[in-house]
Amino acid sequence: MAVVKPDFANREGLDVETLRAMYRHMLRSRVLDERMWVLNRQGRAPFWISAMGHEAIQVAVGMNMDPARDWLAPYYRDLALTLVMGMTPRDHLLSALAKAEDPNSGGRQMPAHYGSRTHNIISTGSPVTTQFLHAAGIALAMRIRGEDAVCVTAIGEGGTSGGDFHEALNFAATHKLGVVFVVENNGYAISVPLEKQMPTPNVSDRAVAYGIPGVHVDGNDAIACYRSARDAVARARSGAGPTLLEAKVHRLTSHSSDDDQRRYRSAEDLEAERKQDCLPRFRTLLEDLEVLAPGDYDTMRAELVAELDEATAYAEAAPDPLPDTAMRYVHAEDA
Amino acid sequence: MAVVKPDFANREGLDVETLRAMYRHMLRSRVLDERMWVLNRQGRAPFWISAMGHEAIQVAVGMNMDPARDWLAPYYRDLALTLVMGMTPRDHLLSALAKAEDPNSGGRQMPAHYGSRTHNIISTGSPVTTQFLHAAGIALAMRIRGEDAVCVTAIGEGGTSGGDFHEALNFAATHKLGVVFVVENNGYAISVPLEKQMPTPNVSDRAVAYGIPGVHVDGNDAIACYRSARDAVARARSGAGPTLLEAKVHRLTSHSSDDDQRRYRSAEDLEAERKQDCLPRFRTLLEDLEVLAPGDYDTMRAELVAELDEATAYAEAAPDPLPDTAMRYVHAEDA
Amino acid sequence: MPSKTYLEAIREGMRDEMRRDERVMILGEDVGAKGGVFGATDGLQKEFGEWRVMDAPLAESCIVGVCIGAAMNGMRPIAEIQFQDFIMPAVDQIVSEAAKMRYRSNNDWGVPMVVRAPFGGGIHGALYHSQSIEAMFCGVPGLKVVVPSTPYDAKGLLVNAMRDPDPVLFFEHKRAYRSVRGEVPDDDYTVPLGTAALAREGDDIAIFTYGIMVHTALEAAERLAEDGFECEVVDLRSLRPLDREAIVASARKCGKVLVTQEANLAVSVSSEVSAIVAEDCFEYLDAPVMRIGGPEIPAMPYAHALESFYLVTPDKLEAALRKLAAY
Amino acid sequence: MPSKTYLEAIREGMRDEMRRDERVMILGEDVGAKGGVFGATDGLQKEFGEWRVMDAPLAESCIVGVCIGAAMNGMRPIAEIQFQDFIMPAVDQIVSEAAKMRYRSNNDWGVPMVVRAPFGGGIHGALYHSQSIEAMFCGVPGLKVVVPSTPYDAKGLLVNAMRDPDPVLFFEHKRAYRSVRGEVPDDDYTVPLGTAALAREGDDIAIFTYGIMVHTALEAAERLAEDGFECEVVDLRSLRPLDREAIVASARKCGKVLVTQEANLAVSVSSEVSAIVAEDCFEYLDAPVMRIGGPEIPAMPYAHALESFYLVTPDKLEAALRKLAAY
Ligand SMILES: Cc1ncc(C[n+]2csc(CCOP(=O)(O)OP(=O)(O)O)c2C)c(N)n1
Ligand SMILES: Cc1ncc(C[n+]2csc(CCOP(=O)(O)OP(=O)(O)O)c2C)c(N)n1
Ligand SMILES: [Mg+2]
Ligand SMILES: [Mg+2]
Repeated sequence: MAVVKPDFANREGLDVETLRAMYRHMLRSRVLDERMWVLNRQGRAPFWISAMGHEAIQVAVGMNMDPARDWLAPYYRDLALTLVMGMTPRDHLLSALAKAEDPNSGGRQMPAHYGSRTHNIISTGSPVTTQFLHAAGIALAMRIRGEDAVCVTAIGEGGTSGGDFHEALNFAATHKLGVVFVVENNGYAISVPLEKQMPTPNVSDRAVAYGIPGVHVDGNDAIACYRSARDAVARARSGAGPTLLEAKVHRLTSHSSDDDQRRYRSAEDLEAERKQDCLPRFRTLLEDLEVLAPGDYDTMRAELVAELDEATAYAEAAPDPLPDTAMRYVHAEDA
Repeated sequence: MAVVKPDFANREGLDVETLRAMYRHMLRSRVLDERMWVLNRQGRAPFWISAMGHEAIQVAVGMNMDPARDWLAPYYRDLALTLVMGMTPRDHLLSALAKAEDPNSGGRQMPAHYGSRTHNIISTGSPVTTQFLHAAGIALAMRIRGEDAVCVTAIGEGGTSGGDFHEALNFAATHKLGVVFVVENNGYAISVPLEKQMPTPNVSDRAVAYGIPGVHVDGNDAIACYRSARDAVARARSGAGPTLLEAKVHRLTSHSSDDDQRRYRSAEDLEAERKQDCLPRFRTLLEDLEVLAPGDYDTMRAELVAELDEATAYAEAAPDPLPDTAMRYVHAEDA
Repeated sequence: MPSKTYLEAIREGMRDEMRRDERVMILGEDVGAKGGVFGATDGLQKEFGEWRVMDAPLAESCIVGVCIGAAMNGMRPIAEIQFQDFIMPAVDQIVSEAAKMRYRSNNDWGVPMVVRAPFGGGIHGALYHSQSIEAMFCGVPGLKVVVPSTPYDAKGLLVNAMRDPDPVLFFEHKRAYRSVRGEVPDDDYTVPLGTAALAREGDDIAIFTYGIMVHTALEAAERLAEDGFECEVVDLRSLRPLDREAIVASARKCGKVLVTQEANLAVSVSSEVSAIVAEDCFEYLDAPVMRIGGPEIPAMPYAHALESFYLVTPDKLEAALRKLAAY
Repeated sequence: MPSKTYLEAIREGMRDEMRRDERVMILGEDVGAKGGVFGATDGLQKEFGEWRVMDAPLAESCIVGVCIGAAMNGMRPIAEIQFQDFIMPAVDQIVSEAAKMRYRSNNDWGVPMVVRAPFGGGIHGALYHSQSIEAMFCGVPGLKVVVPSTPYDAKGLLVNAMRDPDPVLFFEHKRAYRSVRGEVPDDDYTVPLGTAALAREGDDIAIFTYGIMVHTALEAAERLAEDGFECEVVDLRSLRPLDREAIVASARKCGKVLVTQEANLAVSVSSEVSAIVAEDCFEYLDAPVMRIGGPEIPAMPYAHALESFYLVTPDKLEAALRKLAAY
């Protein structure tokens, strides 16, 4: 197997295993994501909302977390991040097909509304921004108990316009809580472009308001993402407080399967963004670095597709929820 | 009558009339405020919430506004500001005594909940921070109609923790609306000190988040207040957009007549702040500058007290609201 | 009269009023180039420009709060909330500010603003794109709450809402947008706020309902008519204020009452209608007042089987009506 | 048993549970050095430190949202909202998040959190320090809503609320804080959520009410007793879920029903109680269900004459009861 060129390895502190794992996580998310769109077009999954274009930052953040003690308060684009935390394609296919066994919500929520107690991933609803305050509360509990754990939360730049964004950063910074606030800035809130959402180009500029580090990074550059995620998580773990970490990403699909972005974006724009896709770019880098040998990609993809086929078959065969289970779990039932 | 020393006049662009008017406005607010406390202690006014210590910034801002076209979305400490805009001690005494004729609310709201359509002062409720969004909306209407008017809004530093603060600044800055966001930072939200509210000492630092000027000024220095208010209002009027203007002030009283700040603040602190009171400081300056001649102060105060006595007598004689008028004006009645 | 969808009627109502009244403007997420997620504002930004049809940041308190300020300064804003489920962050601005502005200022100030939002389920929208949370506002003095069931009413009520000097919440059933058609005059007309409408006359059982459930109720009523039971279907239309007179008149006439809605029942519009009937029709009633609505679960789930479980269908209504008829 | 005020009982409930359970913490404005604006948390920060009794920034969504997160990560937080009127900015966190967390996660997650807030008027608090807006939450599945009327219940219900695995809204009538006294055991006891209590037995008229109005109702009932009419006074205590069984039992027993509350009536707890009675007691009723509550105005004004106009007094209740008795 290849070794990372020493200058690169030394500079970035990344070994072959880590680099391959990163790429594998990204690719695993991508092939799953592609499958979801296929199922959607086939009419088998009524809804999908994609992570395509956001994978690098998500994987970078996830790989710097310790799934055993760290927590995640994700948003609906965090497919790759949930996979790094330990969820599986099968989990999400069960959700896409709204099966009883779906660990996210038992088929109650739309797909891409992630959650798993086993993996310290809190349940995500649809209202945006609320999770930022939950993350502060999760980190507060860690702080009260004196744990060196970290809570990561993520959001689109659109969600940062909501009041809870401010309230969460203010609270977490005031008490130096161990939160990493990740903003996946793809320049659009559905159809509303950045310049109609906010007056400055960088969400990370707002860190000044809270006296915390604000970092923005090219979300198509997996290595840069990894570096900044590592710093932010380390800072949170050390007790120094939160970081506002913004990745400039592209939304390589329409907002969701209900949207058609060609209505409000030019073909050139979309084409230009597609060319900057973080996956091929990272693959090229790893091939240049000889971390991926010729043929590695095909093998890796084939493995992932095989896993996916199995998961799809499993999910399709799984039973639907029974109608009257709709009445369950409004409150705890063992009380 | 005295003239302002030329170096001062030139530097600050302030003439005698302006300086005297400033001081008179401040004093008028202060004597009214003192009267309110007397009425409260006498059991004649069940509630009061004071502007003492906040007068300089309020008067500075108000004097730079044009009451004929500019608008105000105040908060409950803006007694002096409402007086500069044209409201009178009588108006507020009618409110303190909850009289039918009270132009603020007809005795419906607590005292210090200001409002007057005649003076472009929108009605203030108790929930803090909401007015920041109203100010943005008022300025949006001005912008749509192409008016060169300005909307000023004010808040305590406590209120800046709420989500509406962020949403308002973000919206106003995005659209370069003509708003001046004034923060009267007295270091306390009732009993909660600044360091438990926010991670940085200056609210004005948050301007960076919105790409607008953020200014903080010594709220006990009337001249500095005037200067920064002038700039902020001019900027708003020019179409360049909002300013975040923070004045560091002292709350020279308990939060309200229902509070006793000796429970949570040291006597030394309170004493130290009292010594920096903006009124005596400004009076000393004006006497040094010979803008106030010996005796001027006494005359001015006597005039203001006479006005106040008349207003008090008027308000006390005014009729209470009739019980069943409580049913009126839930909706417009002439529809 | 030309036939139009519920959605077209709403769009036309806004467009026509914006042509007539320069003060009308729209602020909401995706209302511009995209024309709204349901297309309600399609084409309006093109016609009226970016200042009168403004894409808002993703912040509902901002949308409503800014509209309140604009309304106080001479505009007639429409705040579009993308889904009724997402109105929650704006509750403070709606309930504490808009609803109380006139009252607290003793008539000095008013907030002539319309808040539009699509609600209701049956479209696989799951927990947060299917709710019917109107009850939350129907108990709030200072607000008017309107839910049209037909394209005619949708346009006529919306135009009136835009002309109202006070805040009006205008809730549109999203399943009706494209599925409900009806005749809508091209020209200016209004439908009065605060009044119910008789969707069907009958004298055996009075059904009170609103929104798309009016159509469900009509369908169930037809089934009973086959067996000679004539249901009166009252389309409440205005949920605040309720048209007490119309409710009492139909309840007294029929002597039997079914109140139905898509929302869960506890402390809801159905409760109030029931309470009104209990207060004012005691001597006329031949059976207990019956209510049929959503179950007491947080919201409508995504999985088809669960969503169906939630919804009030013509079958469920028919069964309830037959029970009442037999009482 | 020692006699304590309603306020003391609440404070003691929190203190005792904090001693027993390290996970219990309080987050709210001014709860620290000041001990809360009403003194409910007086002394608690001193005993439990700044991390377990935390002064919050002035941001209610933050208070509740942070408590939700802390609850999901093993704490048992109490969110104190300074006045119920100021709960509005937290409605999204309460209704969209806390109330739906268990359901949406299919029982994977829960939010064991108590939200405490003082409500009600008669203390010259004017429009925004006097409201009774509990109805807004009583229709929301996933929430429990509790309003104690006695010191005994206040402590017993609060302790139970803190031990509940799901979110509980705990509303305290601020006029009761110092004016209502009663016996409160020093030791650990609980009062079950979800149950009503019989505050007075009778069989002529059933009065359903809650909070401080229980005392008003008792006073009116005594006046009627002088003339031989025995009112049953049912203290609802739990507004969600309502104790349907207890309501139906008392209504059937008495045959005449008065529902009363301080809040305005439309789409409120009174509506639901009335609807329950109309549904389940039809054959037992001897008179229309009567409701007495606040008028349909945005809130209680400040001026004494206007505030008095708003409030439901023993006199108003007595008059209504006499009407019912004579029916
Ligand atoms: C409070 C709230 N309002 C509106 C919506 C509807 N909505 C869902 S996603 C979205 C856009 C989000 O944009 P952004 O935060 O930038 O995330 P992205 O989808 O671009 O990753 C909107 C408006 C919502 N989910 N929640
Ligand atoms: C939304 C809301 N929450 C709580 C309150 C209660 N309250 C009134 S004033 C106040 C403190 C305000 O502090 P700050 O904004 O700093 O203004 P200051 O009184 O110091 O001038 C609080 C907590 C309120 N009015 N509104
Ligand atoms: Mg985006
Ligand atoms: Mg302050």
